[in-house]
Amino acid sequence: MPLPDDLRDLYQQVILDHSRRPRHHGRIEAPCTHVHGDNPTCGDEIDLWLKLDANGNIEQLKFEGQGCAISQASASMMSVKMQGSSQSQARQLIADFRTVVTGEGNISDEDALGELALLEGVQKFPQRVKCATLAWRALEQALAEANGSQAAAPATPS
Amino acid sequence: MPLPDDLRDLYQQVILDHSRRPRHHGRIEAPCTHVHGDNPTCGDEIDLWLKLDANGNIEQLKFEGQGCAISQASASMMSVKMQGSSQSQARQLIADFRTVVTGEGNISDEDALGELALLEGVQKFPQRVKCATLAWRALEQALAEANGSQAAAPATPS
Amino acid sequence: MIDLSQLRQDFPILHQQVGGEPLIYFDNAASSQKPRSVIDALVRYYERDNANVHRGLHELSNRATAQFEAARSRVARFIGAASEREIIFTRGTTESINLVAHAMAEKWGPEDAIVVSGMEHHSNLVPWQMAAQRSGASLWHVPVLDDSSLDLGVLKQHLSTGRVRLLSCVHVSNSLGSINPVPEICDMAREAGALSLIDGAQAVGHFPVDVAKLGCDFYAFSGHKMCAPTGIGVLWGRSRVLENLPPWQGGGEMIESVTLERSTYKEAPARFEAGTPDIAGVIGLGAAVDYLERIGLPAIEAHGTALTQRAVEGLVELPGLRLLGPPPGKPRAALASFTLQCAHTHDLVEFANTRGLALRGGHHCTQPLMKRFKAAGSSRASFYFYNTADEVDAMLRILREAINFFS
Amino acid sequence: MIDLSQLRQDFPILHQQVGGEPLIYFDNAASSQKPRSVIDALVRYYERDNANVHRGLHELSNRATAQFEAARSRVARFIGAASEREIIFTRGTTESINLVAHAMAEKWGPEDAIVVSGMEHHSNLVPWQMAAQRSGASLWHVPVLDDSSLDLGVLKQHLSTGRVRLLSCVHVSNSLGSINPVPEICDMAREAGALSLIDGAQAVGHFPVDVAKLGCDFYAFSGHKMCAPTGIGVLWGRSRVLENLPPWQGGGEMIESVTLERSTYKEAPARFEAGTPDIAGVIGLGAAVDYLERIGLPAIEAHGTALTQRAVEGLVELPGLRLLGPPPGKPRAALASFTLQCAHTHDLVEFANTRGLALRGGHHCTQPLMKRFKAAGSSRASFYFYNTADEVDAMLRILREAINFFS
Ligand SMILES: Cc1ncc(COP(=O)(O)O)c(C=O)c1O
Ligand SMILES: Cc1ncc(COP(=O)(O)O)c(C=O)c1O
Repeated sequence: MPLPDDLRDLYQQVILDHSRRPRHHGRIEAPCTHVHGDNPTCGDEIDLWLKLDANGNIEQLKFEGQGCAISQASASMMSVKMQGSSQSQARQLIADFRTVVTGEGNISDEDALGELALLEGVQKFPQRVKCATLAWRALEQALAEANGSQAAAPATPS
Repeated sequence: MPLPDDLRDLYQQVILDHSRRPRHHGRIEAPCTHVHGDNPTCGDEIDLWLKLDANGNIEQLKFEGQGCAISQASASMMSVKMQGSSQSQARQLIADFRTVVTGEGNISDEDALGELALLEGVQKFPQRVKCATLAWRALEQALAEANGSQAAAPATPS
Repeated sequence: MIDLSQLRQDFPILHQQVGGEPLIYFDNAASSQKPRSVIDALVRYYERDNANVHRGLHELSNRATAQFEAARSRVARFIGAASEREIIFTRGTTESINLVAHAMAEKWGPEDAIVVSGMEHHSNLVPWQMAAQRSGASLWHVPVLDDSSLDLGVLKQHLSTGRVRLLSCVHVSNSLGSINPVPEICDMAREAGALSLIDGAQAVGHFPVDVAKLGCDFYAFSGHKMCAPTGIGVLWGRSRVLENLPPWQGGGEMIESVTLERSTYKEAPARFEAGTPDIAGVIGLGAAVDYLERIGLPAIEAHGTALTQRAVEGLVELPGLRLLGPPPGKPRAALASFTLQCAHTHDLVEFANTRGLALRGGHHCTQPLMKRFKAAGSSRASFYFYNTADEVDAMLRILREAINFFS
Repeated sequence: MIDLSQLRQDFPILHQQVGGEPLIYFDNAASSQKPRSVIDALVRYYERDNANVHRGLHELSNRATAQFEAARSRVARFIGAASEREIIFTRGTTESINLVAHAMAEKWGPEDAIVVSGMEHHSNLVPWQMAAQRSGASLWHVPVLDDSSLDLGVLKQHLSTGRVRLLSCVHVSNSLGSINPVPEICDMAREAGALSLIDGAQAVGHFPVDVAKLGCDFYAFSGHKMCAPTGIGVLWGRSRVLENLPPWQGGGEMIESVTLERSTYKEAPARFEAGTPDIAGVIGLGAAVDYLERIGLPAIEAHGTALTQRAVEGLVELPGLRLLGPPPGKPRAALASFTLQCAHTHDLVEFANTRGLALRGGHHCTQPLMKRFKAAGSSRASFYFYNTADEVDAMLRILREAINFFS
């Protein structure tokens, strides 16, 4: 029996590949921002390490985590896209990605999404949106924290 | 429209008459046994005063109370029957009366019941059994207490 | 206008005889009847979609969860809640009030006071007695005046002490039919820094209720009195207040993470919904809300007022009848409670039953109020939109007959 | 023997397709499906007899009360209670346990201890954490051994301190399928002067349960897991123990007399049933008991054992599959919980769903237990008497397909 299209779209080869061999997996040594995120109901977890450069751009981003293929692949694909991004690029991508997986809102930059557009299949599985967005919510939090600590940077030079 | 037979049986003229003009209504001055009984769910209440003579027979029994026609009539009819009874007669009547209103068990002395047999109509209204037996349960308790205090009588002569 | 003959067709139970006479169901304040659409919603759920909610990823669980949460949104809209996250599902008004009483009592001490009115249902009195006992807080009362309204002067005095942490009051008295001035009362409480809980058991489903306009902090009601199944009710709580409320029952679904030693809890409403909820009951409640909204609450209210006025006018003509509640002419909810000189309420209710008429008799779970009005109990006729003027007239005839019989 | 093809006809929900495939419902441990006779009991009640119980004297109220109390008696007989007065109706297992935890905690202090096992559902853990916090009592644990049984040596040590007031333990683990030696455990507790509560959520309706033989003091279970409606459950308590248990929720029906200042309470079970109960739910539970008894609990148990054995034998053959729970050959309830190397449980459950197969994935409300077995979660297939060997075989085929897909 052939697999239903919905399922094939959800678990495309690229996605399964990212989930099996996550990119930028691991930790960054301090100084950096570290946040922990989870979806308590399903047990998905992520640890995300973020380092900004002198201009406030994303110098490095790494993660560890456990959870379903969608949450891990999404984290891996995000980490690939984010290396070297400016914060405004990052924020736009976060917003656009939410549109990809929920179908709500408009995408401001199709091209920037690249492979991430493949996660569109999640739209048919509303319960999985929180899996797909776990890493992204963690990144939002990390950026907020990093900016907070940068504001405080003069006081505690690293 | 004629009233249903069940209802006519429940509220026979004799019963309504007892409920409108209860016999042996009022209190007995101490020394005597006084008990209070109620049906909390329906709010029926009774106060019963009992005086035994030297032989332990019922010398006097009076009551006050409020509640439905069935509970008040039953108390009134009971009080009429009980004046001058021995305790064993009283206990037998209590048991027989329960059979009258529930239909469960056998009646040991039909004749002793007299008018009380009219309360047989209660059988068709199981919710009202506790109304009909309120006074009787109070009497049982009063007899128990009176015997208790009689047993203790030598210690606290009245 | 409500087309009555049509609406009655929606209620299978109404079309039966009791004691050889057509059933006249005037015990709506105790529990309402259910329309076909609510019964069908239950059947459909069990025949097609039944599964546990929230924890599943399979089709039935997804369907059950979607319907369950859709009902939450519908209920929120129905009572004017700011968000569906303010809707907590309980078994009924009683559990809703117990939830607040238990959770709040954790924070109270001997310096604090709770205020309730003298016309509360036991469900809005006993939980506060228990909370007062557990926490050491004081429990104060607002007396009921002779015209069945509350003595707001005394309420003001209580509040002026600055010790009152919570005021709990009934919206519509189930024994008197009084409609309390909820916005005014809640304003007074808020100004004094007290939270307010309104017991809306007799209000929701009878006239439009908008918690935002009422200005209370908690609002409690039961589904079974508003066309929904038994076993389901609601506690509405203002988000800001729920945020600071500790959980009450512990268990599945209300936790975030659990170790053997300690747990962290979800946000409202999940924090207050431990264990598998009454899923079918919630879906049935949603169907009841739909049904009531289709008829329209203003129409339901108008019909109730008309029936009640007709009943009251007839009742006060009956010999030896004493009407409880607001004096004729004053606002009154769709019920009439009374005593007869010639017959105890249980005798009357028994008599009525043989004529197919369902009345309620007793203290209606308001013993202190009955004592206040020196009534051992009362007989109560309570109406809903499926009742008719003809039924009211039949009741008056039956009461006349009863008075003749018992006098 | 159960005639399966016949029984499946009793369950309308089973005859549907999901994702173009016949539904295979293996999420029975989360909630069971309902037979036609239970659905019909609800419809009949709402169409003919609905009214509030206990407080009425009219025909509908009398009928509702009679059916409600008849269901209580049937439930009492079903679990071997000494009297129907030992049956308290709640929303479910979770509320039953909270009732005991809240009521008992009133009497506890820092010198007292509560013991639970390491395989408890959150519903039998979080309430005790809260009770411990409120009362100052200690909360101790009985570890789970590698073979999914309890370390009774540690239980013995706990009990030997003389400080344990209550032991609460699950009868059948919903995550592992372990069946705990309840009579032995309760004996140990009793000898140490501790009360025992057994969480029977996964036991009742699956095999004969007789509380007298088990020797516990409280037994809690949910209707929705045993063919009854959602929203109804039971707390059984030994009369002698209930007599000394203070009330928990306050409200109508549980009181004897009420003044504004204080109240006296009825005896059990009324003392623990504040407010309007889930009348239809109770009547539906009675119908479920009738239905299960007609099939016979021993037959249900035998069928569950056979299906589970077939499933376990197939599962352990699958590549990269780790089976949780008792080792093959040991007693196991009608469920199998497992992890796959190649796929997270949510991916597997999603895959299965597209094949019409309803599995549950996650921590099953047993986070500490999952941690104990170093599993982030597990996939669970749980069976009931209406499931078939063909369905088990289909599951094994679908799992094989999933493993191919995700590897
Ligand atoms: C072992 C066990 N205990 C308690 C519960 C909680 O039952 P409920 O959610 O019906 O209250 C469950 C089911 O979810 C369970 O499996
Ligand atoms: C005013 C009022 N409050 C509370 C209640 C209790 O509602 P429930 O029994 O549904 O919990 C009732 C109904 O009985 C009521 O009329």
